[in-house]
Amino acid sequence: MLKRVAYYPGCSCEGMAIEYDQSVRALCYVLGIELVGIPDWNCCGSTPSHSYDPLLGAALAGRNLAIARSQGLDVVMTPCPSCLKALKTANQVFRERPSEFLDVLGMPFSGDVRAISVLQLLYEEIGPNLIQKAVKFPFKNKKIVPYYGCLLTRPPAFAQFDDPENPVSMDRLIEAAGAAVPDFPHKTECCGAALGITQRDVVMRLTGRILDMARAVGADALAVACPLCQQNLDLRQDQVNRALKENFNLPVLYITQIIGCALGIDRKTLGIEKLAVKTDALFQSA
Amino acid sequence: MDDKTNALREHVKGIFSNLELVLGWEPGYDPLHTRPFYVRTESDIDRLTANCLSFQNLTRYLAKSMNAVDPAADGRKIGVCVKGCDSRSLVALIQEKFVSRDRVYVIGLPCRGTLDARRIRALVPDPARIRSVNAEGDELVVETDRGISRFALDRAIARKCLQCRYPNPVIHDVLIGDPVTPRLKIDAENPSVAAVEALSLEDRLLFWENQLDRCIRCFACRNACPLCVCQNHCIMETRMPKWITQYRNMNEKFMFHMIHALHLAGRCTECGECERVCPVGIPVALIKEKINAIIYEMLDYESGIDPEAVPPLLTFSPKETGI
Amino acid sequence: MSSKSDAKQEREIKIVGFLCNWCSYGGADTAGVCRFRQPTDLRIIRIPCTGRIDPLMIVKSLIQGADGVLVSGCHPNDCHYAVGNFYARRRMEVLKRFLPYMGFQSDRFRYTWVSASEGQIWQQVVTDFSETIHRLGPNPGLHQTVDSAPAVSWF
Amino acid sequence: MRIGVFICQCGTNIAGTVDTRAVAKKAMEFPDVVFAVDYMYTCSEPGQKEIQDAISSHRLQGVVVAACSPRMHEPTFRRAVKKAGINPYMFEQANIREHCSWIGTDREANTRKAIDMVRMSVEKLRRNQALFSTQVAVNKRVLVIGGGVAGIQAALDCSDGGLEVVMVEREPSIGGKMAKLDKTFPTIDCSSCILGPKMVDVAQKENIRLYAYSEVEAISGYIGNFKVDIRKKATYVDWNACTGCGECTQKCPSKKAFDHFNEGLGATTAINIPFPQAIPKKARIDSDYCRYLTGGKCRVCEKICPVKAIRFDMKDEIVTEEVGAIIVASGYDLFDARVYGEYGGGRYPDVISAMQYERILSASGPYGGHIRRPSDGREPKEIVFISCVGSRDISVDRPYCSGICCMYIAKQAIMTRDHIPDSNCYVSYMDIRAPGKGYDEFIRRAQEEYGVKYIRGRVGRIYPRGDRLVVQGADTLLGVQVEIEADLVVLATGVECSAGARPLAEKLRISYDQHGFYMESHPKLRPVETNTAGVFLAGVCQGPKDIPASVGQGSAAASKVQALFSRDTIETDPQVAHVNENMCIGCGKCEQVCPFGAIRMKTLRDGSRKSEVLETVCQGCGLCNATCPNKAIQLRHSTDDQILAEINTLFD
Repeated sequence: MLKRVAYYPGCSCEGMAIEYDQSVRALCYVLGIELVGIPDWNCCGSTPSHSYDPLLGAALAGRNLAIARSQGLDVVMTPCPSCLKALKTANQVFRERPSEFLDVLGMPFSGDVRAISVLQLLYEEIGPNLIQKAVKFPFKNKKIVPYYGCLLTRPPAFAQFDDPENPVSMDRLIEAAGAAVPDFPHKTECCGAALGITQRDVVMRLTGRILDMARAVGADALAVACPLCQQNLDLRQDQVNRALKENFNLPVLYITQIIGCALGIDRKTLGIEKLAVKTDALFQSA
Repeated sequence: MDDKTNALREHVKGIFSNLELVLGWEPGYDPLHTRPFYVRTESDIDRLTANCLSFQNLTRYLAKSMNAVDPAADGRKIGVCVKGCDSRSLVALIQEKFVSRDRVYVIGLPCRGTLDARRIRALVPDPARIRSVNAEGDELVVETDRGISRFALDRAIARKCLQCRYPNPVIHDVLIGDPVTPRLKIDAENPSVAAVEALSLEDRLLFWENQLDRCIRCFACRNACPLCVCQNHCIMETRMPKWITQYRNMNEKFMFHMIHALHLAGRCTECGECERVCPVGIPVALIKEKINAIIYEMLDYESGIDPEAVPPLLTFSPKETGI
Repeated sequence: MSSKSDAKQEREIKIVGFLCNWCSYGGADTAGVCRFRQPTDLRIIRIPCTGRIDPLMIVKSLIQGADGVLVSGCHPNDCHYAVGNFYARRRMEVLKRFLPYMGFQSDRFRYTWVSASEGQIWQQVVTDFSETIHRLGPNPGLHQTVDSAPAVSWF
Repeated sequence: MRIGVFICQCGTNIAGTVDTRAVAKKAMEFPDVVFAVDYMYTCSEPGQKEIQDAISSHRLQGVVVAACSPRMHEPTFRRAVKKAGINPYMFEQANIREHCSWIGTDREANTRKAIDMVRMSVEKLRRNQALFSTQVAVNKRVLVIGGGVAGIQAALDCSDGGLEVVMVEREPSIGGKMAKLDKTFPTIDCSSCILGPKMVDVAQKENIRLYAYSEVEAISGYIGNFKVDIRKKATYVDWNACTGCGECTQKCPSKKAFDHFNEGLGATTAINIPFPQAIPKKARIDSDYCRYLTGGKCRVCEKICPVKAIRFDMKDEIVTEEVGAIIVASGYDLFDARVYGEYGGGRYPDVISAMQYERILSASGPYGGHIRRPSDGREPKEIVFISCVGSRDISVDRPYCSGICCMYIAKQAIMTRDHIPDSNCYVSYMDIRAPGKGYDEFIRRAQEEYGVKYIRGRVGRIYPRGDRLVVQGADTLLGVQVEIEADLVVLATGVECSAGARPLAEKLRISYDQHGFYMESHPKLRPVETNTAGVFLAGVCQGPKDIPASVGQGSAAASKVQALFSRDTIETDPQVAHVNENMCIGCGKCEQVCPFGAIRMKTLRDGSRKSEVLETVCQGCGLCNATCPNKAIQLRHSTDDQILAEINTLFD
């Protein structure tokens, strides 16, 4: 089992998704995993950089891997699927176009630093069994549905994690946290992503579908592992209600918050109160 | 008369009635040599000798010169004296079914190294004056008609002995003498091979050309090799197929040694006999030692250790990847 | 080549190819049928199976002056004779690692697996290997006499 | 030796980029060459005549033809020189077309290369020996592996030709996949009505010996003389005694056994007869479900059986059969749709495979031929068929087309509309592949006459809504997203190699492609032969195909066997290994590496050990030759001297 990983929070965990960052740190602390900060880390480049120049995008992300390597670490963990994609792309571009990549990067790069998501860390390195044993406050009689979004398992050859179309890693983790997991067909449907800024109606429709399905299968809450998904499902839930004339009231928690709660970490540390949709009902025992 | 020789004679006396004959050594024509000796009668036993001059690998005589395969011969076994290196040749012969384990009685002699006549000559320029040589601890005591001189043993023993990893016989029915600590670990890098590899590619070619240029194709190396089982049916001596011609040039000399080396790939047990007998001083064994290193690295295999193992180039594994 | 003297200096590169009849020889045929352009340096010897290859054939070629030796057979598990290429693989890999020790450029020898349908891959293999050999230049062969040689002392 | 060299221009195929005249001229300088000429089409009738004339007028003893690939025309030229009185192995072919003229445009370089290639051929030919085939007796019995429709056809054809047939079938009954089908396309023939009589024939033909519920354990030997060990798996019922009355199946208390024949829809008893038309119609105990075999108590069938055929102590048994040829018709498996997580196969009961649907449609199926949903037994009204599930998809390592799904979907849709006239059938497809006779018309009937709605595009997801299934996909012709609320979804699962295909291939020493389908000798010209002499292929084990093609191959393989058996002896390929006993030191390394067991050691009168080649077993790979340290064993026609001569001549 990994004991020590480099931690790359990415920009959203510094701001909008700070509760994700808080819960990841708290959970890893409790699970005994040392998160080593990457000194002077920089933006992974996100969508704009690779749209402008793929080499630049790769090099931006690659710089963080190179720094991690210089700290003697060979695994970088990031909570954000988009950052994860950027970090993995850096390694791929390095393999395909090494000399150009190194030119742009301008620092030593080994290509052997592995990037993993926090979900991967929890599922593959720690595993549901260990987590289940550590659970103190299981979510009894609650139904929580996992929502994976588009990036965590796809494209399969790139993600190399879980079943691309019917992932189960978060299902198993939620079960470990004591909640029931109903079959949730929309677990990998698109939430609309960044179109929330330019074409909000698309997000309203797509996010609405996901929420609708979650309600239909009787979920008390959704679990996510992506800041952008969380934003669309949680922060925009009010907007969705208005646009679709609905009255969804589904808390959307990060998987780290869910496991954190089950492990007995207090809700404030996990940043639960920062969520837009109130979670009180979820924590009342039925 | 040293203790080892005495112990050997005593042991052989005790068991000789059960043996058809014993392969050993006897003193040679000068104080620097012993020679192979077939103990056929009780009275021969007192001619047996075992010391730092017992360099011949006697297993070479086992395979072809006697019926060592058929265990039913007459119920009596063939005794054979082996040093650590010789024992590996014996195992290799058993692996290749040239010798039946049931047919041989293996007398193991742990060995601290055998002398290299060439190196002694470098120490004592006029060998005719030598009356005796003796290993005493870490020292070599040379008695000449001018007196006694002492040298560090390491200055006089063979190259193969200086990098010995198996001084103790890997199989034996009896062990005469105490086990010896190996000079190198089993997975240690071969220092001689490393020395050649330290040269540039161009220099390596020149080095080998310079060495092999001396070759007169006398076949001494082949004849001494216990695993050159073809002997007088050797590919080098036939022109059908014509792998090699009688032309005396570098191409043919190189080819000759490449054939010898590759025929021993995965089989050579590094007894060093080929190198010892070379009349022109070519480090012939050094070629094979590299192939052994490759096979050890690639397939984790050493010849002459496990009597049940199949030589690696006579088998395969479908799962191997990366090669 | 502009003049005769040039032609002599830049003598034609010759690469010996040992191709198994069932896969790679067929792959080379496929490449031909598809008119996949390839360098002309290769001289193919048709053998039944890479298992037929004695590494000494490769040594012989190199000593005789071949600028390159290319061995190609069926992909592992696809051997027409079931296992011939598994044996060949070990034997050739030992040789490949051994050649530089004797002072041969190991890049002059390559072994690969190409099936009868992989015309395009065959084209790539031939093109790439020919380029490698052209980069290395003609095989200088062995020196027939040695004036001075480096000494090696092991002990 | 007097050698003639013939340089083929192949029209302009060679002459376009090779100066054939110059090559011929140069060839005259090569040792032993007494005649050289270039010719327009050497392989043509007059071209062959030219060779034959030159052989007699120049008293040639060997011939080199520089032309196309020997893989193409070596047999042609060997025949031609043989007719003119030269041993066919005194012929060499230089491949100056595929390996030279076609791959470069530099005429000078090509010409130099062609000259080298001719020189190599001449040098090899100078070391050729006349070779002669030997004759071996043929055991005129044939083994058919697999009792599906391809194997049945092959067996019946062989049997009709008077051959003794041994058939081995893995399952308790023959019939294969076809026996499970309700109807066949494009004629909507009742599958069991057309297959049934053939199955009965297999059982009744006196010269067919059927081993059902058996597998091939080991194969040794060679063309004309194979020895086959067959494992008869324990059925726990003495089939000699069992009459197939079915009493036991009525009374068996273990009624939850997996029903393989019905693809797991419904259940069967632990002791069962797979289906009413089964051949042989014998009961078998499924040891996974039998109460006595799993729990030690019950033995009801033993008490009930009127002929006392139950044998709880039965063990697998190995029997040996000797045959002269083998037809492999080992069939295929269907793709496991659970691989596609987005379709929910295996999770949603109303997402089923097409084979399951076939059983639902069948009157002998679990629902008696009434179309019902597995979940609640309701008759579905909206039915979606999804094609290419496990076909033409690189992401699941199935890049090939299964070739049958387009057609069987159309058939199933037509059947559905027949059964339930007020139903709606949708087919989601990528392309429609209907190249057979009457096939495209059939698809059009489905669309036009039966109103099946064809939607071009992939389905992205299936999820339940209430008790129905939402099928979400794209219509790429209209460029819109499509959502259909369906009652039942049928996945047209593709074809993949049978799970046992690879191990069986290794026993047979035949090769298979990357997807596990067996390799034919030549994809165009030898489609039912393998590269192991005496082993033939039929049906889907060689590659996806439909029933008529499988039957065609079954007949083709049978005719190949009959042709082979039409002679009492067969000629062996003389290009085999040969031991020079004077050189052989008896080390046995050749015996150790031979993949075919074609070498054995013998002891001469003087006690020396020598190796010996069984020429009929030797396949001519040359592994022994490469292994032999002193080259005492030589592969004829590819000897060391011949190969060395080819190398040496390049660097003279």
